[in-house]
Amino acid sequence: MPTLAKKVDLSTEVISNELIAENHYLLRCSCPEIAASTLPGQFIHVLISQGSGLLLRRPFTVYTVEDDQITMLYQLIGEGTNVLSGLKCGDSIRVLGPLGNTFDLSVTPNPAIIVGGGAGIASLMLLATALRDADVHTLALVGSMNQARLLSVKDLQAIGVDTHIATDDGSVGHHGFVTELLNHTLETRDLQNPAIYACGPDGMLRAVTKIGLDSGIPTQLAMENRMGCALGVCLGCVCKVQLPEGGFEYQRVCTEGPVFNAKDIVW
Amino acid sequence: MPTLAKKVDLSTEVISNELIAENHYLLRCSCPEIAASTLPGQFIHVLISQGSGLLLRRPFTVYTVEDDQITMLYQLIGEGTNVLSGLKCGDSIRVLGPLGNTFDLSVTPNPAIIVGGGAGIASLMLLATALRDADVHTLALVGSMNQARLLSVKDLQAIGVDTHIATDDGSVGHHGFVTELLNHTLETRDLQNPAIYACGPDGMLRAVTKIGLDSGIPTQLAMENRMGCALGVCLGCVCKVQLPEGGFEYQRVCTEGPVFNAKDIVW
Amino acid sequence: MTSSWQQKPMRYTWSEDEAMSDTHPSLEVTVADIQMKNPVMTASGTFGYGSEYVDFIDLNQIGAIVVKGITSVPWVGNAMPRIFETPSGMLNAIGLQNVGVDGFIDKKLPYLRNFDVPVIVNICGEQVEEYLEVTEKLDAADGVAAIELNISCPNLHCGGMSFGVDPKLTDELVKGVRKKTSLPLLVKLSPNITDITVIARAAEDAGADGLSVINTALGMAIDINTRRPQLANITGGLSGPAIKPIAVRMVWQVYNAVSIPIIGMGGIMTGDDAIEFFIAGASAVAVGTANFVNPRASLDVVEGIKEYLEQHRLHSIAELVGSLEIP
Amino acid sequence: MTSSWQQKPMRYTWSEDEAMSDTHPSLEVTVADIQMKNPVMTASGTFGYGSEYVDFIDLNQIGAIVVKGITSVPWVGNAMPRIFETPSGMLNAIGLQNVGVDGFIDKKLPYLRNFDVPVIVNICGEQVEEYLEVTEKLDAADGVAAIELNISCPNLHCGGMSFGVDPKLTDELVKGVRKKTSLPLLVKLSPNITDITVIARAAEDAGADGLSVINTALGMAIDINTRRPQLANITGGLSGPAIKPIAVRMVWQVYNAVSIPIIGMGGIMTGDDAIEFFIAGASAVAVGTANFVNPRASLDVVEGIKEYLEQHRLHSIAELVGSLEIP
Ligand SMILES: Cc1cc2nc3c(=O)[nH]c(=O)nc-3n(C[C@H](O)[C@H](O)[C@H](O)COP(=O)(O)OP(=O)(O)OC[C@H]3O[C@@H](n4cnc5c(N)ncnc54)[C@H](O)[C@@H]3O)c2cc1C
Ligand SMILES: Cc1cc2nc3c(=O)[nH]c(=O)nc-3n(C[C@H](O)[C@H](O)[C@H](O)COP(=O)(O)OP(=O)(O)OC[C@H]3O[C@@H](n4cnc5c(N)ncnc54)[C@H](O)[C@@H]3O)c2cc1C
Ligand SMILES: Cc1cc2nc3c(=O)[nH]c(=O)nc-3n(C[C@H](O)[C@H](O)[C@H](O)COP(=O)(O)O)c2cc1C
Ligand SMILES: Cc1cc2nc3c(=O)[nH]c(=O)nc-3n(C[C@H](O)[C@H](O)[C@H](O)COP(=O)(O)O)c2cc1C
Ligand code: FES
Ligand code: FES
Repeated sequence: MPTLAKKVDLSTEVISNELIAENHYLLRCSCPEIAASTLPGQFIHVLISQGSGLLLRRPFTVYTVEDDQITMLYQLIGEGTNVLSGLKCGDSIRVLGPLGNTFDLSVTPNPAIIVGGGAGIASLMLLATALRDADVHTLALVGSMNQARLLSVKDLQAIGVDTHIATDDGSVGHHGFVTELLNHTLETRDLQNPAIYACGPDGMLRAVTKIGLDSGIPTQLAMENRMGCALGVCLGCVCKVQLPEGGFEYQRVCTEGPVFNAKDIVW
Repeated sequence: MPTLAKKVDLSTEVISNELIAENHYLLRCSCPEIAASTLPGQFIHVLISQGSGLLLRRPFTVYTVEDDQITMLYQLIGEGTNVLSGLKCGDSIRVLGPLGNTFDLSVTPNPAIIVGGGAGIASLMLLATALRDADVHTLALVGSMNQARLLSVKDLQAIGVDTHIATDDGSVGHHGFVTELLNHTLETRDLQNPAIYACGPDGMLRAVTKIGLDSGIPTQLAMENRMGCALGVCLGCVCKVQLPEGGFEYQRVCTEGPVFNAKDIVW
Repeated sequence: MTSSWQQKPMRYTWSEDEAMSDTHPSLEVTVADIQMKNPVMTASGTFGYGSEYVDFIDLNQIGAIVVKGITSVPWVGNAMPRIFETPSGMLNAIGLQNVGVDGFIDKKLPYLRNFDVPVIVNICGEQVEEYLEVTEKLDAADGVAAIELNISCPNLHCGGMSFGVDPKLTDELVKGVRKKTSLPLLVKLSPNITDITVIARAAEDAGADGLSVINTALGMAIDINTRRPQLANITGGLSGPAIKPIAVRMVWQVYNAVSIPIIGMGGIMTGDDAIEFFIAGASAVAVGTANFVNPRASLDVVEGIKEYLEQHRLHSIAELVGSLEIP
Repeated sequence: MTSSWQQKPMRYTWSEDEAMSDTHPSLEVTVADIQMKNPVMTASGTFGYGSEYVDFIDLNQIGAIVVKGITSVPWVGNAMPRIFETPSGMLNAIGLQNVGVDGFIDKKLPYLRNFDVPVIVNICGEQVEEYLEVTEKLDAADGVAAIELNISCPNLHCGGMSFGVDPKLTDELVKGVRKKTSLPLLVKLSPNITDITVIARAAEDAGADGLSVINTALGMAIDINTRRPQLANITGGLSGPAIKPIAVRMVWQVYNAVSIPIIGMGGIMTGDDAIEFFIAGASAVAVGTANFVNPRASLDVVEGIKEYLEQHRLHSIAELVGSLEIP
């Protein structure tokens, strides 16, 4: 596991903040320190508006890194992301990061199968880029509600990732769940040393976990949970993790995660 | 006393919001219903940012009315006016008004003496305009901390009001309090039927009251107090008013005021 | 918005009614024998005597109007300053400035009788006798739908809150008032207490028909430049969204402790907030501080509740009340 | 910022000291025998064991570090979800997940000994015996400056808060712990109580050296779509600016009731907030939820206090403590 960089908390200006798909925005800002050291799967904790009734920060994975800039791709969920979506170029935000662990790439997969549901794909883009850089053969399975909400397909294709689509309404790609695409891929292709990397809604992650466990394929999940500090102190963000010696403990998504081994998660 | 117009609460967009003197801004927005019916001294209750930790609205006098538009002239005081000062053209605010009573002009003064301290002059501008429209001879005495914070002098002169200045530091006009200017005016001029209309910090209003009472000149004050509803229900904004039959009661600045007869106020 | 209540012909049988309400949920509720077109009241002290809001809303569309606290004689109220804004909340120490029960009956009630909306009168006093006197007069007056006994005002030096934190005093007061009137009797509880269920049960046992939960939480703020309290009364009552989590918790606790209906309040700004209170156990809600921010708040809450019921295909508020699911 | 404490030569006489502090106010305080460079602590449960914040601040510059609540054996904590944001506040029901006293002494304390900052250990339990056991072990350990007795955790089913609302249990517990240690003993009070001064006096009489005021207020929130509580524990503790007015009020009440020092907390985000607590009667403050919003919050509060003292030409915190002026 790579050593993690020093965390910073800095005030920066929004460079752009655009609607890129129905209900989804891409925000770009300049954060040299964070851009320089973020590992795939790591996230930032964003203070959207100081002194407002919204007290806590909001966590988002770093979507891409370009020179001094980082982007985050986010879905409109509630008040926080709503306020965020109203920010314009020049507005300031505070960004804390890079936070959390990264994917375990100690055994080189072949192929790496990236499975993203909804905005979950945002947490896997830096991983896809890293895999491309390491010349790892990578497949991406991208699920979304419909064509209008489809995310990241062009970005993935642009870096040469073999990308497949599933939509709930069949408006593009496979009509059905992205996990069906995953099953189909595992059944129809001859895969040597596959590994799965997934992020998305809980239901999807549980299904992916089952597929991974049943087929014996190493599976890593980027987990989400409500966060207070994102620094490991409030113990608010935990998920239930099985211990090798039996029993379980609550581990912090912000510190021991967000990436967990699927076989360890107790749902 | 003119009958008061129906109150409205409407969402509108900021047309402009400019720094017009050190620490002071002029905000312009379109509010046809309010523009059509606001009387001198009346105010609006402004919801600055919905869903923020700032719960309550903020009261400001209508500074000028031009066709469908109204302006307000405000001083930076705390969080509310700070957020307000950051609003740009196109940002939305909610405006409730017109609120409160108006000045009593049932006896035509000659001259009308307007005394404004700091941002208090903002509450007297519509009055000055109404007096000009009624061909009432009007003097304005404008006090401020220094030249950089001087407000409204040009606006008053533009409508032909004979305007005199006092600054705390003597950077322009009389070096001292605006109440000294008032005393000076009363002592040196031969005034037939003068009346005083004042708005400003409490200390100034008390001094003006004393001058008015001592010299027997009818004096009206535009009062301020923290406001909850601005509609007369919370009883949060009261000031202490002497009753003709003896004793006192707490009257609402938002409803019985903001304009009170100086001789009735119990300080 | 006109409520579905006004449009519903009386001849409909239950099953037709059910079928219809798939698209038009009924907002009508009867709480503590108070019949309301919808479950949204205005909270005492935040809606004056109704007339102040007629430029903005049709009073007939509100579930019930709860008027400012009334005492036996007119009260002058506390000195200024009386209010102060805090994060997502406000402190108030009005000190129950009011026209007194006679003034209310003579000057305020006649206006309210013009409307087809239940008028609930919040009453307060320093002594049991004062409460009884006010109750007798209101009982005899025309146009009072119910009495809300304020045993929880944090801004009175004696009386007020002291009743609301002592089960014996609560018992004595509620029993006394109960004897003086056959009007529905609501008792308004204080959050400034270790165990609110003790007072809730005392009020229920003494004959209350419903409970209003909660009054304001006792708070304080200081001007750091003058080192003086921000309120002349030193302390005041905290209201607004800041206290909503405390209010929801207390409604839930009281719901599990009594069987009379609860009117939930504390920080309700939207229909969604109200829904939280219903699920926690409230049969109706009251909108308070929100009226200051948005004069249409009470009707916006009604509208929001209706939308929620439609979206979730619910037929009535009753299906929500106390429906908290504990996994 | 290095505090003036570090620069002040010891030979200065009082008058020289006074003259000097006109420009350099002293932030140094000694509260309940705990010597601190400044009056700003971190609130228990919001600063972990210190190490988590070293990327952002120099721990040596904090007044004191209060660590997460420790119990006799490791606790696994509550199920998820454990936190929820509310207007200007947050609810938490962590359930005291912690490594246990042995784990703390072995794994956490050695790291903290590297710093020149008082470490205060917050302890909790379900039975008096557990508190005693933890106290004995901490008393024997190296590097503990004081013990903070948490008798107010709202997230424990037995123990915890039940001590904090019963003066007899408080007396028994504090006396028991008092016998087991000569370390300064702080008792942390619950706001979920009718009269906080009763418990404050009980703790003082039983031998507490100081009081931490307040822990979180019991609250609740509901997901209106699933109709489930937003916290697995159903209720949780409300913290943040929303509760500041309640906290300031309680500090003021306790200040008027006891003569031991008070550590004020509840919603402190800035130096100005801290000043409010000093004026109300706190001798020191703790910064809690603010750490989550701004990892430098505790030092920003120190800086803000210093600026205020300078602006108001005050020489020390002592001049502020309990200086509320009632006109
Ligand atoms: C490590 C991590 C990485 C994430 N990366 C992304 C990303 O790249 N793109 C993206 O669209 N979303 C991402 N999320 C989810 C994102 O944080 C939430 O959608 C967002 O916080 C919602 O805030 P809100 O105020 O709009 O919603 P509200 O529902 O109003 O928020 C209420 C509270 O719940 C929390 N919350 C709500 N949904 C979630 C969630 N799914 N996960 C964590 N907290 C939540 C909020 O932070 C807030 O504290 C990530 C979450 C985590 C934990
Ligand atoms: C009828 C009326 C008319 C006014 N007209 C003007 C005007 O034309 N121009 C102008 O600059 N100011 C005017 N004021 C004062 C203005 O309302 C305050 O300066 C403003 O509310 C400060 O808000 P804040 O959030 O910046 O200050 P903060 O001090 O942070 O506000 C905290 C609370 O105190 C209240 N408050 C603070 N100062 C005052 C004050 N002087 N009067 C009333 N409430 C106050 C705020 O509304 C808020 O509720 C008027 C006030 C009243 C009552
Ligand atoms: C300015 C003000 C005045 C109030 N006056 C009364 C009152 O006279 N009687 C009473 O029982 N409650 C009174 N209350 C309490 C409210 O009715 C309500 O219980 C409380 O404010 C919580 O609801 P909210 O958060 O929606 O405002 C008052 C509240 C405010 C803000
Ligand atoms: C996530 C979280 C965990 C907490 N854990 C503890 C604890 O273990 N022991 C304790 O005494 N108080 C605990 N508290 C309470 C705080 O120490 C503090 O008293 C309270 O949060 C009020 O301060 P604040 O508003 O500044 O956060 C916790 C608070 C939070 C938010
Ligand atoms: S968010 Fe606080 S421990 Fe993870
Ligand atoms: S502000 Fe509410 S009565 Fe005047």
